[in-house]
Amino acid sequence: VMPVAQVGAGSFVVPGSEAAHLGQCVEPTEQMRRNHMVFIRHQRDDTVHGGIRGTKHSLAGCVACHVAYDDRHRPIPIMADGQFCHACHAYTAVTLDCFQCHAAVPIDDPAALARYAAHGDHPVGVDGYREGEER
Amino acid sequence: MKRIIYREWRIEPGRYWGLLAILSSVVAIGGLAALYTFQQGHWITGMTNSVVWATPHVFAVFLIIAASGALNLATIGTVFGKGAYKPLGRLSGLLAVALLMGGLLVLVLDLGRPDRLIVAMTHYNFRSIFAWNIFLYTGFLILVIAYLWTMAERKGNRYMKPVGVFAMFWRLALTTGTGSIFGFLVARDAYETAILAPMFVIMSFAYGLAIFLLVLMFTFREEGRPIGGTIMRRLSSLLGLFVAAILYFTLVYHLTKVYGAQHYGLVSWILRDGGAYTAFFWFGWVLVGGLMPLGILFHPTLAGDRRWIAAACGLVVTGGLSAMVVIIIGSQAYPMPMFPGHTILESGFFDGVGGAAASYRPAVSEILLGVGGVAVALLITAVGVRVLQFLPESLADEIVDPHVQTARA
Amino acid sequence: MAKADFQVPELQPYAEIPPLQPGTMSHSKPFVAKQEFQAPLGYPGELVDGWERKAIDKMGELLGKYRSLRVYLDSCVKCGSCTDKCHYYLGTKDPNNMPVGRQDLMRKVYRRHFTLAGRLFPKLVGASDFTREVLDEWYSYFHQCSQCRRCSVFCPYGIDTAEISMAAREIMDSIGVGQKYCNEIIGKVYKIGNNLGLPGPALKDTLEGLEEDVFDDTGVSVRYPIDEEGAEILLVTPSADFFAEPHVDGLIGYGKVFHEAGVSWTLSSHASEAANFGLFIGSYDNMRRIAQRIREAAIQLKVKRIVFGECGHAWRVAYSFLNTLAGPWDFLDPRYPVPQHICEFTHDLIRQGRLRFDKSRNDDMVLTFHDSCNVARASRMGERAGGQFEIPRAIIRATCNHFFDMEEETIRDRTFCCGGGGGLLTDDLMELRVKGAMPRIQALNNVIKEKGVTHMAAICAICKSQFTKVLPYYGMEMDQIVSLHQLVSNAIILTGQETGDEEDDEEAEGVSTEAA
Amino acid sequence: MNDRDDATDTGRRRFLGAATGVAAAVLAPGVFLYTSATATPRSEAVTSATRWGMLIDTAKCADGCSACVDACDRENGLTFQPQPEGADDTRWANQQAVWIRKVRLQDDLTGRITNVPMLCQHCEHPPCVDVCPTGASFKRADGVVLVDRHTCIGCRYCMMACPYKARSFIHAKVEHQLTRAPRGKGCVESCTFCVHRLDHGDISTACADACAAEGHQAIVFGDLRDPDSDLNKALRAQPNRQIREDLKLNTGVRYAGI
Amino acid sequence: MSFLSGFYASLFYLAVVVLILGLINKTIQYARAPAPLKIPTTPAPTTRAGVVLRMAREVVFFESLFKGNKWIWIFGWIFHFGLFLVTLRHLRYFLDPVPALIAFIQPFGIYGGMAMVLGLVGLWARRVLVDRVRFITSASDHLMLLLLVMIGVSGLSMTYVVHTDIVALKNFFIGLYSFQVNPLPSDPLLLIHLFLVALLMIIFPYSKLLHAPGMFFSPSRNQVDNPREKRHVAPWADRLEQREL
Ligand code: HEC
Ligand code: HEC
Ligand code: HEC
Ligand code: HEM
Ligand code: HEM
Ligand code: SF4
Ligand code: SF4
Ligand code: SF4
Ligand code: SF4
Ligand code: SF4
Ligand code: SF4
Repeated sequence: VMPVAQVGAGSFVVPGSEAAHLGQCVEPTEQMRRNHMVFIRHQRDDTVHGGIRGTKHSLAGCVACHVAYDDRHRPIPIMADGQFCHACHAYTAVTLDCFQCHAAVPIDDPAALARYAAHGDHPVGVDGYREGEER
Repeated sequence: MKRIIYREWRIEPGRYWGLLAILSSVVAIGGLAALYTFQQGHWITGMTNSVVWATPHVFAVFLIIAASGALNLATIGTVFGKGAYKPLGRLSGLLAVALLMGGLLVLVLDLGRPDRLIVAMTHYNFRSIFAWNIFLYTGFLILVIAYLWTMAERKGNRYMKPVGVFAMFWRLALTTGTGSIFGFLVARDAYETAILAPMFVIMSFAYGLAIFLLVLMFTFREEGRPIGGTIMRRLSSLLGLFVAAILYFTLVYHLTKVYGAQHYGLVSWILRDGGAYTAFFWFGWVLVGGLMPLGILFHPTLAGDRRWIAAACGLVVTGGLSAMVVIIIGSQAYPMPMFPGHTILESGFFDGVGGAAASYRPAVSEILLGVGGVAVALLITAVGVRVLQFLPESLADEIVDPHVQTARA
Repeated sequence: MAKADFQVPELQPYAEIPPLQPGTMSHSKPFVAKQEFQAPLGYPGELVDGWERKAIDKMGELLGKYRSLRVYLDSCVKCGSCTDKCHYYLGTKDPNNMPVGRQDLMRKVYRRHFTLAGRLFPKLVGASDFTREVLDEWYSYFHQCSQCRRCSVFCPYGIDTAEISMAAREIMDSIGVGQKYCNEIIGKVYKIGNNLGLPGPALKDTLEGLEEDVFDDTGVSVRYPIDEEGAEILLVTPSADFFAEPHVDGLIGYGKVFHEAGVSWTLSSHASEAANFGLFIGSYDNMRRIAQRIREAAIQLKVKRIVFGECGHAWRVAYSFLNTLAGPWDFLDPRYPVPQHICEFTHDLIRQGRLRFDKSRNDDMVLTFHDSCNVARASRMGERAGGQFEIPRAIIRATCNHFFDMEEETIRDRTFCCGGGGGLLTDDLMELRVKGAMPRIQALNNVIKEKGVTHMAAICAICKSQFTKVLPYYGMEMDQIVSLHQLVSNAIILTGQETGDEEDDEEAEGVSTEAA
Repeated sequence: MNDRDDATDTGRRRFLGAATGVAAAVLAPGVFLYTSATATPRSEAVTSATRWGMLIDTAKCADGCSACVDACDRENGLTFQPQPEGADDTRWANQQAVWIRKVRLQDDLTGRITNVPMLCQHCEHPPCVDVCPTGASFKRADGVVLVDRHTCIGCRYCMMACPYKARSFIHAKVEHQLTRAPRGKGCVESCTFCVHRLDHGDISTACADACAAEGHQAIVFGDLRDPDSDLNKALRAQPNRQIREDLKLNTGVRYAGI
Repeated sequence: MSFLSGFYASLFYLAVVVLILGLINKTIQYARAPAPLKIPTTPAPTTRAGVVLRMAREVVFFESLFKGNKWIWIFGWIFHFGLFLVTLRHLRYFLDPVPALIAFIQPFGIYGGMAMVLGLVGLWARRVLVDRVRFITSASDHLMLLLLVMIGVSGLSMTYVVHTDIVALKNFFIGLYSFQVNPLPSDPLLLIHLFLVALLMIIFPYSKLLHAPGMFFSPSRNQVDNPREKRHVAPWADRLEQREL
């Protein structure tokens, strides 16, 4: 249950995420609150059909910036309980199926990878990811 | 002209609700099966990347073409002005709607993402036969409902003929369209042929009529309404005619495959080497769905016995499902002709190594879903005849045939 | 064809919903009751001073007494479902005869005086004061409702216009504007015991005459007793049954059935009337007073069961209200429902195979059946819902070879009223009665044309009287309406009666299996 | 909700466990290329000025090699789909997604053996696109045939229509995804010509790179419209054909040596 | 607290009080008025359970209306069913946490909204086109339809055209439970929507919308058809009897 009084603009941004250090989302926060689904849907069609990979409204971009990290700098899936997307979406009962397909952590996002590399405790890449799996 | 009186189906509440309860539970079980598949994914079914349409599609396609065929009787009555068939028009329309709904529901619930139904309704690719079929189906529903309205509402009576003619063409387009779903699949030997469309049309006549007759006889018997011998004879010989036509088309189909397209492989596979599919063809499609009903319907004594007629209808339905199994599943199981003149030794993707057919075994959930669709159709019919006036009060000879004297002789 | 100084509607092969013609029936009013007819019922003899206030007060009182009135006046959403359901609207095209139009005559006054919206914004919600014009409208149109409840079948909230016209009549009575026909008749019941004012000795005479006729006819002496103390069954039947055609043929039939059943029965001169006109004027008190007479007769004659003869609204009051108005009936035989309908009685015997019929005796008729509205929509027969439709039909099928129903939309609970119910069976409303009968007669006409029907059976004294009078306006014969028990009477084979031929036995066998 | 989080958690643990000791150097090549200074993500829509295509020289395709298949699996995360508990092994094998496969053929007359890697042929007139009811199957202006999995309803009509059996239906839940290749249950998918690479300016595919890395060089990828591309050079150099040429689909993938 | 938030907060407090007190008042009035006689429209169920079933069919399927007029039924039913779905969807603004069932049903509410408006338009058309219905229609009937259409259209515009800040909105309403006025997003559509809704709540107990509770009290529908078996006497009628004895 949400502590009612505290919920102002920007208050869903999770501490520890990149966003937490920044003052502005890709659009004004008021706009993002109302229209983020429009932006990403628009971006989606541009990307899938036109091959445009501008990152401004990309879902991968959202994840990369808004994802939170645990104490070992490991990303916490953005749709996990209480995390950025989930917090609002549970509050407003909007189910998202995006993360059935999309990575909820920035696994192979280059910027994120670079950052993990800097911390030295990152899983490093796709090959590492694959090993534990069996076909 | 004497008017035909229609009355709501008024069997005892106990029996009626019992019937509804049975149908609803079958529907519910089918629904649960669909939910389970949706939640788990299709791995729990027998379907694979080689056999992608299977048992649910057998039921769905069968129901859809039967729907179109069920409307046949209404058309004969209004468009061709055969008075004797007029009283059957309303039930014929209702069944058409009900069967179509049942079939579509199965089709939709078998989608990988049934939750995106709205996408299907808002995004159309007009080059796709399938998308056209969505229009054909919804159009069909609307048309038949309009048609029913013209039959039931006196203000609409005068539009009955034009709407009926339109509905008839639409219906033919619908079956042709359904047939073309397969007919345009150049990829597969079994399908790519123009004869599939007319064959589907004639099949639809037979299956629709068989189901119609079963429903008619059941509802009339339960409530003690009379069906005269004349109409019974006409309908059953009509059924016989359609069944014979199916057999004829089956023959032509295989001949075109052999002579026209030179697909010896496919033909000999279905006729001889196809294992279960060969059995479905000879035993189900030809014997049970063709020769046996023909034997009954043109038999000098059996043809007069209602129980035998009902049995013949049942056989036609069974045969129809078998035909669908052969057409839909069999043709996918048979390997794709990717490399003519070569034998596949190995493949990372079941390409028919050594010419082997893909295997498929239906899962219970698929069958439950299909049967659920049938139950939906029957449920709609049962509710329809109860709340609205679909069934003529009597089909006794003197009512149906205007030349016979009225009751008060 | 009977002469009329108004236009008799033309019968159509199909039912049409006519376009509105406002005001076509505003002139129709029954005679107003004078002092002499008002007083015995406890109503003022003429319009009282300050009637507007008094009427509103009365309305308030009724709103507190009848949940139906309160809920119905609030709930209507003007959906229009009922608008084409009233036979008076269909026959007269007057929008005030649409059920909701009729209700609105009262609703506008209700809204003005009893709702916030009506007090604040009368125009907006169509509210109005109770003016002289409104009172005139009330008198006119609340006497164009036969209280048949057809509208309530189709209303999503079951709003029953009959309840509203009853309340309106009660309000009007209370301010001295009563209707002569009903109030005079109620007065007669109080004074003499029945609507027609037939005194006891006259009844006795008639019944003796009947016994002779039946004996002449059949060679069996069937009894038609009256005021016999200690009989098992008290038969309460509408007084028309004592002499008028075709009613009396029904009474003959009841007697034959009782005879065959071997039970003792009696009529009562104190309660020689089944009909209860208190219902029509919406007066609980008067209805109760009339009903009490039956209790008194039952106690006095020491009977064990009460059976009602063929009458529609009488059966409504008997079935639905008698227990409330004159109960409890703990002194009667608890094995039987109180009261029973004669059809239930006959049907039970048929089911048990205790009656034998020669159906061919009714072969000169092809029958259809008119479901009387009060039986169809306000009461029941037998144990199961809908028995009121099945039981009479079962009796007809058991006694006749040729039977066809009219169109489905015009029978069973959707039946059309004969046009004469609800206290309108008076000659001063002839135009209304003829026009209001149109839908029913139209449906009848269609089965006549298509199925060769010759006669229509009914189980209501008002229907029978109304049709006898009205059929000729439509070019039909008055004797095309028959009593249901007339058919029973024709076909029944009395024990000891000379039978015509050997087939009879076989026929009777067939019948009992069919009815079972 | 909980199930899913648990699953994700275990996934992450495995992911971390496998990580230790692996150096940054083994990062998949494509990943690095994204960020390389020359390649910028595309900011304008693709046009028909290019048409991507491929030549596969079956003569060079080695027996026993599966590098291209493995590379594709890895590039697109096809391995992140664990076999559901209780699934029948053989059937599951046929229910799993395969974007590229090797088919070993024997000529009925000569007995010659050929290895044919099969993938989506990126047809110019793709039957899969024609039949798709929602338009989810589509051909990009640059000739890449894709499934827009946001509008795919999983009807599988495209699979019925594809003459090359190039498509797979996702029969079960996908446990993990890569950011560059989202995929999930209930949709149909097939080879994308590694479109994420193309859009980031990296003109390569994982399979071609892998084949080259193995030293076989059986796969050449490139622009069919560019007369100077390696692809066109290779096409000119060698007789080549399309599989099922009779259907006149004008495939983007050509084969030499069959 | 901004003026706007304060105004809407007071408006909704008022509306809720009027709605609830008004409905309680009416319900008591209906419940206390006795039904002295048995007047179910027959054929009627002979048992209590049967009556519950009959009522359920009336409420869920509008059975009588179906018998009466198919067009009104179709539009009326579409409207009410749409309204029902919309109501379920709207619960997400007022409940925290949102029950799983509501979360599941919630997306269908959008289609419910469209259905609702469609149904209303159909109903309105008949008020204009059918002479009988035009005759019985008063200004208030039109206004009621107008009100509901406007609520629906403003809502749909928020869903499709100009989105609003749902989180802040929900905060506003949740805050009202504990008498705390949180800022309400000041999008014009939302303000219109909410104002009209408050108006609807206020007139509900004073208008024909009483058909909703009225339906359950209608004696011709809710009575058991058993007068012969069970004596039914209203208190005031009973007093009449006592007086006589
Ligand atoms: C550059 C980093 C960055 C990226 C990329 C980004 N955001 Fe943000 N986002 C922010 C910051 C910073 C805030 C907080 C602004 C504030 O405090 O008002 C924010 C706020 C938001 C909010 C409002 C949260 C609240 O509590 O009111 C939403 C919704 C949101 N972002 C969604 C998205 C979506 C969807 C995307 C992908 C299209 C996205 N963001 C991409 C940085 C980012
Ligand atoms: C069934 C799988 C699936 C689902 C569910 C899904 N997507 Fe996608 N999405 C994809 C695929 C596949 C791509 C294409 C990626 C590529 O081509 O690189 C994609 C690409 C995108 C892109 C462009 C790439 C990026 O990162 O910006 C956006 C934006 C996007 N999806 C948004 C969404 C949103 C929002 C939802 C949920 C409402 C969603 N997707 C649900 C499969 C899916
Ligand atoms: C400030 C709260 C908030 C945050 C944070 C947030 N959302 Fe939303 N989102 C909403 C609301 C509210 C809606 C629904 C609006 C409605 O019901 O019309 C929504 C709707 C959506 C939709 C459309 C869903 C549909 O089915 O129509 C998508 C897609 C979406 N959000 C994606 C995201 C993603 C991805 C993130 C995380 C990166 C995110 N949102 C974070 C509040 C939020
Ligand atoms: C138990 C719940 C309810 C039932 C059973 C019910 C039933 C009905 C029925 C049968 C009608 C007549 C048919 C029609 O015109 O549509 C009707 C009309 C109407 N109902 Fe309801 N209703 C219910 C609740 C509501 C509620 C909660 C509202 C308002 C928010 C509402 C608003 C209306 C309106 C405005 C009309 C009149 C339509 C017109 O003017 O044409 N109803 N209702
Ligand atoms: C206090 C009560 C209400 C609040 C706070 C409220 C709020 C909202 C909001 C925020 C939306 C936009 C939904 C979105 O953008 O996804 C909406 C839509 C809508 N509202 Fe309301 N509303 C209320 C009452 C009502 C009522 C009583 C009705 C009907 C009579 C109604 C009918 C609609 C409709 C039809 C829609 C569009 C469909 C939808 O998105 O659900 N609302 N409402
Ligand atoms: S009760 Fe009968 S007469 Fe009276 S308004 Fe209703 S339908 Fe008409
Ligand atoms: S059917 Fe009922 S609610 Fe509709 S207008 Fe008539 S009385 Fe009013
Ligand atoms: S990587 Fe090259 S050689 Fe190896 S299988 Fe693939 S195409 Fe053949
Ligand atoms: S190979 Fe198959 S999937 Fe690929 S484009 Fe051609 S038809 Fe479509
Ligand atoms: S499965 Fe998806 S991509 Fe294939 S035809 Fe159906 S909707 Fe189109
Ligand atoms: S081009 Fe990319 S997606 Fe296609 S098969 Fe090769 S690696 Fe897989």
